[in-house]
Amino acid sequence: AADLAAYCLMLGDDALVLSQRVSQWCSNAPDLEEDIALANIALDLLGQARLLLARAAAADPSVVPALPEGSPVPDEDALAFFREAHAFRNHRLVEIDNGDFAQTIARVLLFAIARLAAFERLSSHADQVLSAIARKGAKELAYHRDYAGRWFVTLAQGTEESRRRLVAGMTAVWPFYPELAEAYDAGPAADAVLDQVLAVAGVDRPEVGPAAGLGHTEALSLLLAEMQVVARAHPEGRW
Amino acid sequence: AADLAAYCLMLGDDALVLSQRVSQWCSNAPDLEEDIALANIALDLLGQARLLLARAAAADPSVVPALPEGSPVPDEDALAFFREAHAFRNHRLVEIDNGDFAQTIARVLLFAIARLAAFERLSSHADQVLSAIARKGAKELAYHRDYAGRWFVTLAQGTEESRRRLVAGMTAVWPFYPELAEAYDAGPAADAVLDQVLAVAGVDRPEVGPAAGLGHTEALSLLLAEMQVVARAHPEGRW
Amino acid sequence: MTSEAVKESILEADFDAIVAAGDRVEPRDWMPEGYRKTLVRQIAQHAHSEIIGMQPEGNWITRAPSLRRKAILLAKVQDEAGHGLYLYSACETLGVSRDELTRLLIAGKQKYSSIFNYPTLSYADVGTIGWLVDGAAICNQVPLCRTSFGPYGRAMIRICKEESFHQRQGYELLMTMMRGTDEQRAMVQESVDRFWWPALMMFGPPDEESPNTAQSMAWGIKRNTNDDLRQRFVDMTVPQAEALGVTLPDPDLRWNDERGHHDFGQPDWDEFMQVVKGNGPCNAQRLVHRRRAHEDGAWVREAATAFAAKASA
Amino acid sequence: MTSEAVKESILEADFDAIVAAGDRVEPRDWMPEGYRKTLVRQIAQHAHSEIIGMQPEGNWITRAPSLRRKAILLAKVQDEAGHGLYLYSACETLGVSRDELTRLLIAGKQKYSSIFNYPTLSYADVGTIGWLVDGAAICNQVPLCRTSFGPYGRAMIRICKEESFHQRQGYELLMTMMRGTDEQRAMVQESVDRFWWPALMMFGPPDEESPNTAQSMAWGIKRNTNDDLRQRFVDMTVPQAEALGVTLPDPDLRWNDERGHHDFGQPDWDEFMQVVKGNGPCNAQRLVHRRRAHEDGAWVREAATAFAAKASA
Repeated sequence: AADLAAYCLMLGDDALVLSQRVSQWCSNAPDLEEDIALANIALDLLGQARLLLARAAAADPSVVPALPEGSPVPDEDALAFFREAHAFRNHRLVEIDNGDFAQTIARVLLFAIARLAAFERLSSHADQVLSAIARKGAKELAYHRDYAGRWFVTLAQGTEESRRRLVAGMTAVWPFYPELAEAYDAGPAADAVLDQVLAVAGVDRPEVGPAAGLGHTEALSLLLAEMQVVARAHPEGRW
Repeated sequence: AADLAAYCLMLGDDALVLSQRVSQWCSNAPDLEEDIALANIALDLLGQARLLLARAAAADPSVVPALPEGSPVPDEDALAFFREAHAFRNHRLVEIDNGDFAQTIARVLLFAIARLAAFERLSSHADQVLSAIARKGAKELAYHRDYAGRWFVTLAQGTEESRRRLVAGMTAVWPFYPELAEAYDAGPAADAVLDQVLAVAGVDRPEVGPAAGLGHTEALSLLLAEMQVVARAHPEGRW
Repeated sequence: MTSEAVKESILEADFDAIVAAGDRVEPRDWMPEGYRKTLVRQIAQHAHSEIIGMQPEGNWITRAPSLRRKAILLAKVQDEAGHGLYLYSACETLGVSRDELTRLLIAGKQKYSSIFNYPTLSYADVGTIGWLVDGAAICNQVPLCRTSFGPYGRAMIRICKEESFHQRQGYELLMTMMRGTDEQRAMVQESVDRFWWPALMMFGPPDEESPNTAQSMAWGIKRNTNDDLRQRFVDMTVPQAEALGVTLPDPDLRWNDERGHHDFGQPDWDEFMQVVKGNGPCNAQRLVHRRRAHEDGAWVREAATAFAAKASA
Repeated sequence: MTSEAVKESILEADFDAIVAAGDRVEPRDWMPEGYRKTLVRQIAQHAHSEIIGMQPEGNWITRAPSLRRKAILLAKVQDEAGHGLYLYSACETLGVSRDELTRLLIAGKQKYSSIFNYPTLSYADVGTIGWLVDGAAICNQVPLCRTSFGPYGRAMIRICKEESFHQRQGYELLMTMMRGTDEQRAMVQESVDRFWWPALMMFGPPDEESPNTAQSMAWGIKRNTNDDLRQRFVDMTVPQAEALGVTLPDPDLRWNDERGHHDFGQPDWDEFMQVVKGNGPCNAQRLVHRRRAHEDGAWVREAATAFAAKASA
């Protein structure tokens, strides 16, 4: 049960943190259609995060931070808003800054590809709750992958500037992909999907190695400072 | 005593918030010399803030937020880190985003001019503590005014782009100047100084009216979320 | 009369008949130039309001205090983008492109609702905007579902449905907060204090100072006067405030048995004029944000255009 | 021998004599080209380290948990900018401008200390960087106060004085936190766990893999080997860790009575090479930050130049 909780926490934190990043595009996207599409992705990931954090809390209540006696804060919120950065189990790929639209697209693409591989496998997981989350999530992730893949190709083949930015954005997120792919056990299927997108786009894999180290970047604690501020100011609040 | 406390709080909050903004330039300035100069200004303002917040707390202990029994947090920190945005008494001019270097220069110039007028008057205030703070601060503010004034003229007369940016930056901060000048009772002396800088720079007063409303902008609560996060996570911490 | 003028007068009679019958004018129908211009201005202003309106609420998405509220708020702001999209499309049927309208917005040459030039300062504002601002918008917009121009009327039907959903969500957030801690109740009251008067201003100046109302009503673009709608809003809102347990910040607010309506005080119309003129607390901030987002996205739009051109070549 | 070669050999003999006597070489003195190049590389790397080093600590200025600590941290990061300034000036006496060095830095063509490619993840890191990182830097730098090149040696004297002040401040922050809450003590330990090995790496690879050491020592640019300095640092730090009450994360660390020194384990030199090659946790972030700040400031520097030209015209 502790293993299941840790695994759900990892999957949930990845979704929560990337949802927070993608939601920062709200009212900032290049066009209204993109504003709406990015909000959809953020909403899907937020939905996955809520289910996964709740599953983690149910599987192992000891993962939930202690709150004042009688606090009305549900488990999903205790986990999201009352843990410090070092207790978050997400990967570095999802927490670094958005960068420009190209970098966001590259990140969403890599994330969706690796996570979809994991969710397809988890669709037959022994835990009924997790497998149901995975089946629902897989459909969402396929949409995210297709959306990001279309833009990946569009930017690669659009203008000189868009291609330059796409390559730069891909190079910026690439060092953080291997640890995610490994944690998700994304395997050769994910590699094949990625290679296909890269081939259509006419873009090579970046020539940068995986980022050394583990844990978090400096970006996470700043992201959490903003995300958690209202909840923490009112530990006994009802919302 | 309550009046004195409220006044010191207003002066202290202005210094604290502007110090926070100016310190955001650290490692981001256009050149090393500017990095150092802006850090100096931030340090001076931080020093003023600490003295003024301590004076406010001494004059009227009821302004200090309650902390857990036996908390080692000194009054200046209780005031800086444990008040919500709506309890801050600073003006809107100091809290809005930095913008570019030109906008920062315009804001520091306006702030230093108005505050120097106030501090020169307060140098003979009946409260010995406040008058000492004002005498010390006046020297610092004269330096800030001169520094910002020199850059104001340099940017106005430098290149087409620097002039365009300077005028845009001045226009962005100008609507928030009247409420500060009024609170500081800056008077015609401050106006004369400002007109002199504008004349040397060859720049007109912006043709935008004062911003309606009172209180705060959306920027303050975000600034505080970051500023207060560590202190609030450890209400009984020693630093 | 020239034959051109004869033709025009016949067309105008047809148009008047359609409007008088309460039927819809469609994009391909003939319409007077003044009608078209007024519509473009009104629909564009409405579309811009949806887009600029994303900012004050969007300001709290990253700080929503529960995951459930974050999802609700994100979906709501997304709906506003969708409303903007329908309304820009309605405007495009009148021959003005979204690009052109965006250019006019960021150049400060077209307006948006002044309410969005007030800042959001606490999470309670998310609830208050839903309750009061969306509430006022609905009062303004429900009659527009019967407006004479077809695409606008149909867009309004869809928008009003979603807006009233948003209004209920906003009210429910405030209701939940009022059942929370003392600090939360204080947050709600403080928020209502700030938004009450600006919400009343959303109906526009008093009728005697609203010179275009008569023509717009004759054309079926507008269906009620500003003061009528304002009264309707106050009468609707007072019992909701009581149920919530907040005080509306108007000492003159009381039931008038004789009129069968609430009497209430006047907003500060000088402040209103200042905000309309561009001197509100956030006018500059809102336009800078919109302009930056639009300019930052230019290379993406150009890439999409270039890619589409290559694909179709 | 040509007369040119004769002249050169006399100059070289003079230079060798100055270095051998422990005297200073000054910018106008003749010096071998290899000496000049090595110095430029070393001083530039040191200057860049000061500038890049502003980022990991600067990251916490806006979040310092007390106003006193905010002032201390801001002043410290400001000092680092000052150190960068002296060192770039020392480099300029060798004929390379600050602009050129900055260009090489942001193009990734000159190095800075790898320690700054590790992230700062809590406020305790501010203390740990002061204690361990500045501590290691001092061990490296104190001998450089006697380095053969005058401007570099004099800059180092001033810098070392300030660095040891920073080290004391860092240690004092950790000491204060250790007297605080359990969470604070855990923060300190977690921070020391992360920075211990990277701090040991600051002395460079083991002597047998450091091919340039011998020449640099002959030239008086370097005064001690990497392993000597590392040993000195460990011996100095162990009792400080005990006084603080933290555990250093090395199971092999123990006093060796025979050697009169501590034995200790080896850092992960593979990781070291990865970080040097550019694949550390923050290499890309640090360069992107520096490049952005430099490019964002270009218009300001151009304005200052244009203004100065007009003023002197």
